[in-house]
Amino acid sequence: MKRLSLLALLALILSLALVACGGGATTETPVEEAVATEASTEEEAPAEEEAATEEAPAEEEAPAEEEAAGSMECTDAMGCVTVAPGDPIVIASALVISGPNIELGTDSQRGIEIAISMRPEVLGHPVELQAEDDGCSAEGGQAAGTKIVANPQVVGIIGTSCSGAGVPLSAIMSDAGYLMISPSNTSPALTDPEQAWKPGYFRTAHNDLIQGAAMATFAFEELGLTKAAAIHDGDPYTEGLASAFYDAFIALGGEGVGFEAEAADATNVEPLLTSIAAAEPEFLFYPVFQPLAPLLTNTAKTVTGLENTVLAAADGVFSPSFIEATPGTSEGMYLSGPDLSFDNAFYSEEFVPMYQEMFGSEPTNVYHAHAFDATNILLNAVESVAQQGEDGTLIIGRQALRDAVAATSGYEGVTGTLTCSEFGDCADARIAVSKVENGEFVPQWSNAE
Amino acid sequence: MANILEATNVTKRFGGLVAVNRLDFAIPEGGIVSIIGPNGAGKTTFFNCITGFYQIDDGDIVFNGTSLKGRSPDKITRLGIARTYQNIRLFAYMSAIENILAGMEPRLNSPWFGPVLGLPGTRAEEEKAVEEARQLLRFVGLRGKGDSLARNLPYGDQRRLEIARALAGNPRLLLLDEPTAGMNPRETAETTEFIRNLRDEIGITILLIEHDMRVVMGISEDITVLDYGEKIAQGTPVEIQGNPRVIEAYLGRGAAGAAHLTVESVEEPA
Amino acid sequence: MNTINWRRVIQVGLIMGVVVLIASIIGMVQTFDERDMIAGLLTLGQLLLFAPAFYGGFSVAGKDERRAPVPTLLAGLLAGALAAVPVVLLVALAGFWTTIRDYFVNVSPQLIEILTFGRESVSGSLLLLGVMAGLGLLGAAIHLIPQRVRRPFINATMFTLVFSLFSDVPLNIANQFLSRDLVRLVFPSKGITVVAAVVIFALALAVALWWEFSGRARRQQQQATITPEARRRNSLIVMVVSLALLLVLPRILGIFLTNVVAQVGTFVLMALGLNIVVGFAGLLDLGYVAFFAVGAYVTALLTSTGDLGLGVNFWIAMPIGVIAAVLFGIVLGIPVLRLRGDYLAIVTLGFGEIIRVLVRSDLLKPVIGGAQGILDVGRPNFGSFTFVTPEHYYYLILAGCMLALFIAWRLRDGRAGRQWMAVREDEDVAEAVGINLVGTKLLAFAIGAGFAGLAGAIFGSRVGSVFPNSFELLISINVLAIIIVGGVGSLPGVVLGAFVLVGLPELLREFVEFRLLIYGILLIVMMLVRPEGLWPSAVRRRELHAAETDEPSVAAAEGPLHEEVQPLV
Amino acid sequence: MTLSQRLRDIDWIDVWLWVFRVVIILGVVIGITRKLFFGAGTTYDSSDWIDFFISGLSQGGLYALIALGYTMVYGVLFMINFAHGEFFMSGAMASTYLIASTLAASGFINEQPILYLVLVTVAAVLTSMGVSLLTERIAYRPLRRAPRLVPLITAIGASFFWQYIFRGLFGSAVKAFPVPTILEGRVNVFGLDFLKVRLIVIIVSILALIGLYLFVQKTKTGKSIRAVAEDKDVAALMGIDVDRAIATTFAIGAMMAGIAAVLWGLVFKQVIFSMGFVPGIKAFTAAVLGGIGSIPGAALGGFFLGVIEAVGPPLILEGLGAPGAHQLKDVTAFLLLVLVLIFRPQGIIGERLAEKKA
Repeated sequence: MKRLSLLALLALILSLALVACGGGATTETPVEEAVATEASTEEEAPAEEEAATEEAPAEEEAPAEEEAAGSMECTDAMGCVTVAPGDPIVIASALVISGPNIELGTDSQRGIEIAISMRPEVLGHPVELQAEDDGCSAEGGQAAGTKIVANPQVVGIIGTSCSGAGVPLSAIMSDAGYLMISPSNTSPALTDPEQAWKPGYFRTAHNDLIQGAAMATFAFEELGLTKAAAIHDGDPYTEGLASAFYDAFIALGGEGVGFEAEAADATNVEPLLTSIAAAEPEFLFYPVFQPLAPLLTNTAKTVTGLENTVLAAADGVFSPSFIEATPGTSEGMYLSGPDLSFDNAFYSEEFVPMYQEMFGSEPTNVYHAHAFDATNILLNAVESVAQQGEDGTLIIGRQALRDAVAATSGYEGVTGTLTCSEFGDCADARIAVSKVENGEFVPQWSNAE
Repeated sequence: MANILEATNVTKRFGGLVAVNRLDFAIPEGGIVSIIGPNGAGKTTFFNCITGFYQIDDGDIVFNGTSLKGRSPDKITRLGIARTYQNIRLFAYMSAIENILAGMEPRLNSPWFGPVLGLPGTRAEEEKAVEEARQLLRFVGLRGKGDSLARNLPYGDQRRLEIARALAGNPRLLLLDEPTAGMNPRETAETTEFIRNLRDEIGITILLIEHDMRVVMGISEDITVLDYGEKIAQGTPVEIQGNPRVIEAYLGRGAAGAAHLTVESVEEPA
Repeated sequence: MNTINWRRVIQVGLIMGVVVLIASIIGMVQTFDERDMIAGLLTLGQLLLFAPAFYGGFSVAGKDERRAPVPTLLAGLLAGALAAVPVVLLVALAGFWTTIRDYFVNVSPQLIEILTFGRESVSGSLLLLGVMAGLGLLGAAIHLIPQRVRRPFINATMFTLVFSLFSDVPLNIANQFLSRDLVRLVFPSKGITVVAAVVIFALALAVALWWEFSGRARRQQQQATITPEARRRNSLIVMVVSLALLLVLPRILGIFLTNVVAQVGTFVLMALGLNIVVGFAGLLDLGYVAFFAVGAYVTALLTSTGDLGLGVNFWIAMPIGVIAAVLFGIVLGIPVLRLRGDYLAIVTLGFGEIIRVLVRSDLLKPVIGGAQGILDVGRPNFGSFTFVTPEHYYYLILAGCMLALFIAWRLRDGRAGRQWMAVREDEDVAEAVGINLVGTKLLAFAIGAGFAGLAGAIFGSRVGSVFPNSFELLISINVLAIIIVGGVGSLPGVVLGAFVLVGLPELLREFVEFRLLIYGILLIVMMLVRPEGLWPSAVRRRELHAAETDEPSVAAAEGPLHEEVQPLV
Repeated sequence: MTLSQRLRDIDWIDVWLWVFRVVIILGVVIGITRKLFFGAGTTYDSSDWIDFFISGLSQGGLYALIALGYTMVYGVLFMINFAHGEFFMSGAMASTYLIASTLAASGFINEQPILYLVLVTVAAVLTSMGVSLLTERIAYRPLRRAPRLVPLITAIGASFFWQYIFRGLFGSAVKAFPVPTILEGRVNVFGLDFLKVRLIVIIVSILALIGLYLFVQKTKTGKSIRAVAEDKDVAALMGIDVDRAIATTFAIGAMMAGIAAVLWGLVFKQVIFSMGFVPGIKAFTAAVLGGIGSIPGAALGGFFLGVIEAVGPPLILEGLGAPGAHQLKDVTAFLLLVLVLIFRPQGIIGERLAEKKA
């Protein structure tokens, strides 16, 4: 057995070497040509690009470009994607499609798939999705980003799911001249030019600052409560949102009586809640995930001093499984999240039925809609900037594509009317607060009203 | 002759059990001294106290003018005390030569990063050490077996290798814990001769724990008898053979008057 | 063997059946089914489903060369069929227990569809039964082929499967050199086409047969007569060639695979460090990630151009990060290194957890960013040339790995290595021969920490940001698994282990969900079957198989050493 | 003696350990003082402190029950059964998904609450025992003569194996553990206000601990386990079936873990596949705290750890001004473990481990 596997390994290495050498020998000329073309392209485009720009795209594009050279030229400062006749337009996704946050990513990916199935052809080319996993971590985002920019045919990226993965991915795609539209990154840092913002970064998800402020407004003005506390679990998302809420609540004139943290895998949260109860908050916001959120909800009901405190969480647990995990105890709780009671008929009459038909279930999260809009914005931009050859060849300038997305203004999507800011915040930031009543989410309030 | 090691009033307790009780003991420089006693008399415990493996509760042990109390085993070894074990404890999966090189530790001074930087001093020291280790192998009669794993050596060779490892650090005092245990009469005789040669040729002082009375009586210059952690007798082999307390300790009270301790009668299996 | 050992057939068949059932019921089959190996013919899920049946047939047929064909085949057939029985029962159960999914979440309609080849349940089940019985038969039939044909045949099959499973590798390489149309011909979207599979199989078979019939004998002869000088020269040539290959590797692999290799390299670096601690000195450290974190955080804080950072040049910050990790190792090591064996493991685990909690805590947020991490970590540069792409980092990591390999190799063969080995074998005796236990252990701990710190420093810069969730306990377990699977104490084993446990999952994202499950199985199976690892060190091999292989003296095996010495893993 | 000689004779390691001790003790003292006398952070009244204490005590009871498995296996085999936390998880998961949720859906839970609890407990105990025996048979028994770290590594492997097998079987979501309505709410005992479930946990865990202690001390099986713990070879010579005794040890540990699983469900009202890992490590910590190998030690260590985790953050960490104090409770727990192992490896009431064991 040992010898066998060793042999197999050896054979693999040998054949790889063969492929490499053989490949090298037969294609020597084209590669050289490609290098030559690359040089000339670079001359034409005296780029602000650093030395580190992608080489792969140039090598790949070169032969194709020659075919179409008769009719069109790529004049874009950052290079172009050339789609040969009959070839698909490739968009990539980098979402969390494994691990504990899988629901978040698959839901968004379904949004993309619905968008593609609704417009199967763009300018006569089919649209193809290259799905990658962002792992919901920095290194996952790094790996996914590298894999995507290794494919020069990708016109743009829908992703990432998690902000932590978005940071490295946005750097990679920005350096390589790509663009990304995230359906669910909410970290303020990503669109803050002082922090992690990179050219080419866009998102259709709302900024945490907005959701935090909306929840604060709801608690302070709508419910008329003046003493609030918040809990996070050390995750960047929950920490960001909890502190955005806390800061906004104090800014509105309320009193912050406790900003606490608990381990995400904590078990006995009673001491924490007892500590918080001692400060007598009227409103307790914990935008954390499962299993901590149900644990806090179940325990809070039994802690002396929290009987009358209003409990609230956020979109991290905005799903039926949260209610199942908190039978009875979540009754009367408030959950904030993107406003899904979109009052356009398209969403409820076409989109959701289509979702059910394609995937056999109700939407499992909220960001499918944002992914759907992101995909459409990207494809619209492709439509608007692509140069079309007589034979159907498309030349899509990367800088032009970024500019086109950045120019999005008043776009009527399912998540509302989208307009992109200078630093890529495109969301129509409508935040809704729902209340759990009889085991259902009942919309109560929206910051749009 | 000056004493190389002097123990005064040494006491070691384990919970309620007193393993070594107020023991006074001395070894003259260049001597061969033995400790005997029935099983559980505290002999090996006393060894462990000397080598620092146990911390003594009371009293003091002075080696060559330096108190050993509170020192860790490696420091004591570096002062010049080496030992072997009753049940051979070699580095089983290291080769014979590696075992000896490990035993040479007290004499090696090259820094750990030497090999990384390729320091000439380190290389010279290593080469010299390997050369000396081979000599030592020859000395104990293991020529050509340097590359076998210690665990694969025959029993007698393992015993010799353990002694070679102890000698590798150039100790002034060698503690041998039942060096002939498990040997046949011929091997025992050879080992006895070997131990005597060690003292005569290299001049190492030797402290011996032994059950085999032929060995003890044959080579010891001074014998101390322990029972229940206490010294019950001390003297030359002849004195010890006739001491009634010793006979009583070995054979029980009733036998004391009747028996005379002979070499054969106290031989027991290891 | 002319009669069937019914007991064994039933036992093996049912064990394989349970394996198949578990793989199905926990969702592995379904998830892996999305991975095409040979387009339209075989998915990874089906391989998972069928391999046990085949192996069952193979194993019940036994190793006896002279056997009657009929009982052999019958045994294989039966074992294969038995391997199908539990899943067939599952299909039947799912047929009338419609709410089964409320209990077992992965028994989905899709799974049933895969199990029944998309047919209705009765005919589908029968088909499944038939296919698996047939595979069992095939597995048994393998034994009937003459050995000289059998081996090349099995090798070629394995090669084809491996090639199609990891088709990303040849695909990315081909992308570097061949035109896209040609590449598409062989590799559709995932996996390879049937025609390509046949061609590859044929080629592999031809090579293997040629090797078997012409080459083997001659080569073995050559191997035997080769002189030591020639062997040394050969190994020198191998080293030079592989070094040259490593230098041009990014050109061959393309950016994606280069990034994968860089990721593997980060783990190689860490594993080399842990190998010194666990493999050389025998100290089980389960909190190793702490040093990785220290290296990453210190370097990130020094180089970051964000709010928290100081904007120091990477080349200055990196050594500081490494030194910080080393100091941290010493400070932690001093109190814990007096503990032995499993206590040390638990204390280091505790320290690892403390670090994990602290880096994300509000307590340290003002200093190290808490949950929001550190952004804009600085990149290394030479003058105006800045490291950006995976390729650049590949060379940085390669240099780091080479350095670490060199250090580990020289230390192992020097005085320090001997001290570690002695401490690992018997602490008491090591101390009694004059080795300073704490100092020796501390040295291993500190060097191991230094390697991890270096890995962390490069990691932070490569990813460009540092977040707390990159420093989970999982990393420690991952690195530990690498050195155990690769071979404890073995330097090439560590590299191989990293490729197997980090590189392969990177290529098979489908694995991610089952990664830890597979790690768990690997750890157990390795310890039971092959405790010395895939590529064991010479020392370790002789330790673990000393009793079976070399016996200069029979007495030695029964000697007092047998019970006394327990080499630590 | 010259100064340089004296300096050379100083054991720097001891110096560092003393510094370590002093820093920790100073931290604790300053924290408590600032909290109690200078009102740092939130002010708690006495009922809050009682709540902290009771909560910690009942959590400690759970730790103690799980810790028994560690301590018994360690006592017999000198191995850390890293997978023990997963035995606990398996009982909780299987009983919740397969039994409790069905009985709750049919309304049986409130018609026959006692019978419900019995059925769920039986299911949990049987699952835990099954998983534990399977692990022992496959991953530990063949390695009984192997170097000590080998079974530790298979134990880590087994831990991940079971965790992800159960995740595969039942999914990764949180599942509610149905609690009979009569157990909800509070009850007043001796003037102290208890949550009913907390009181039940404390009582049941103490009863189970006493029962187990008597079992091991008095029964024939218990005696054979103790004999095997003393010396396997001698026990075998005395006619004791060593394999059987060891398997029994595992089974008893798993039984306690199964009981703990149901109590856990009653208190926290939810189960998830990853629930075994952290309590497992904590319980092991508790076992070491009390003195591993000793049953009363495990009990004491469990209660002690539970209380420290609950009271420590508000009392000490808040006193020191640490923000997000409760987030750091794992740090308190593990620091305690480190301190105990460094300064008192025999645990609070444990016997000093013999040389061969340590």
